Amino acid sequence: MKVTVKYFAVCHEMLNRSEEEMELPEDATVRTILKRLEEEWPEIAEFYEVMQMSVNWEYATEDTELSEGDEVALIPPVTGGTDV
Amino acid sequence: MKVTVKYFAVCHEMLNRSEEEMELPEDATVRTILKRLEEEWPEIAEFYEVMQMSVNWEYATEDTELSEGDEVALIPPVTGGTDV
Amino acid sequence: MFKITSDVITGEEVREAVEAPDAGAVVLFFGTVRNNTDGRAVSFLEYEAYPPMAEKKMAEISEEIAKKWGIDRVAMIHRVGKLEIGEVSVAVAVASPHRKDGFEACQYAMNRLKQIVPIWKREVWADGETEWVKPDAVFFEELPEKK
Amino acid sequence: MFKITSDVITGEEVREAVEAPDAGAVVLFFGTVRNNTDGRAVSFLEYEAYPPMAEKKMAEISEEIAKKWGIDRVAMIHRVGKLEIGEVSVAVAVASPHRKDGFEACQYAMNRLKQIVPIWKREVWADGETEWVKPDAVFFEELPEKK
Repeated sequence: MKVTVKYFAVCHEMLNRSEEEMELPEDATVRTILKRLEEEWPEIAEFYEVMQMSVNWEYATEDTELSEGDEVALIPPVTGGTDV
Repeated sequence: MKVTVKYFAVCHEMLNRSEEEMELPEDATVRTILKRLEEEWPEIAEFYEVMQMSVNWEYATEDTELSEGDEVALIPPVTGGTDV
Repeated sequence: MFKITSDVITGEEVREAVEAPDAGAVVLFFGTVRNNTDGRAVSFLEYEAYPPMAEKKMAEISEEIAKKWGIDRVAMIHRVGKLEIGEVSVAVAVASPHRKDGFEACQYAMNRLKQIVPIWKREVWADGETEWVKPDAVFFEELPEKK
Repeated sequence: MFKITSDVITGEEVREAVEAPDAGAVVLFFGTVRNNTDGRAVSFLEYEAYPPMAEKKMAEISEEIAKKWGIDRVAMIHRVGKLEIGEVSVAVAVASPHRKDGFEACQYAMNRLKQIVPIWKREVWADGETEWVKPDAVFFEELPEKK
């Protein structure tokens, strides 16, 4: 199946792209995507613990199962746009 | 001595005037004004306990001494203009 | 800025009065005329103030806020005269480096405004009756008869 | 109204979105770009958002407020792109029958916005360096090298 993966802020910068399509096995979970990104870039794993993931605009876990056409995003720590 | 006395809101309505000049003895206090108003209108005394007085834009007591040219006001309970 | 006015309050004025490049949080409060009080339909309101004392007391509230929170960017404006439903009667703005202080200080300003700033409100009900609003319903239920 | 925008935020839009004849208290919060962060001079800021998810999360915060305070008049708008010092990055408006609830709900909205709404801020310092702002200074101190 195909899913869209989006990268924001520091993830966008680290990976040098803002989104991509990924072809995944039928039993894929969010973890499948994270593992694939680690192959390209091992150090990204350090950031997984402070990052959140979303599937179709809802926060998800590594175990969340994926379906054809899902929109997955890596969500670095958010700031809500203000520090006041 | 002469002082100006101002009446607001319900006091203005009760006394049917918004301000007046009063000629007072030299040892006059705020109480002197209150007593004089009672002569005109005895029932006003019931409201003294919920009303405040000011002298020259500062809250005062019945014992506050007055001087020539002072501006005295009877301040009914304030609402700050909002009840939300 | 501490002001009693008979002009329409837009909110821009208080906001601009507190803006500062080092104060990232701006909290504003607007009090508007409601269409009812305790369920009884209001037609319009009339506000009366003792302007010089009201502005002096607003400035004192600002000094209290400076002492409590170290915030010196506070503005208050209150309208007098006839106000229609939905119009703004009072606007308070506070700018601060941190929003928690700003929220606390703005709320404090409104609480104190209701306590010490000489402003009165007269409700004109939809049925044509009028009544001075009192903080405690026991008082001024009836006016004493004039002798 | 829950919106991510690249347009200038005036504040009128959120205020008008919450106005109602039975809600006499309107509390607004504006976050503006400060000229410094912890004393270091800021040149300008860049905000990035994940718009559909951000707007969905804003709507969820509004539902939380409806449950907690019974208030259903909440509006939030956040700007993205390049913002200069003093410009408004975020505006929140809450209208309620009573001001205490309004202050609490508006503060709650901002706290939750910072926790769950996917928006990121990049500071461009006066010396030309840039940095993604992090809620916890320990993380992202240095980016890992790309393989």
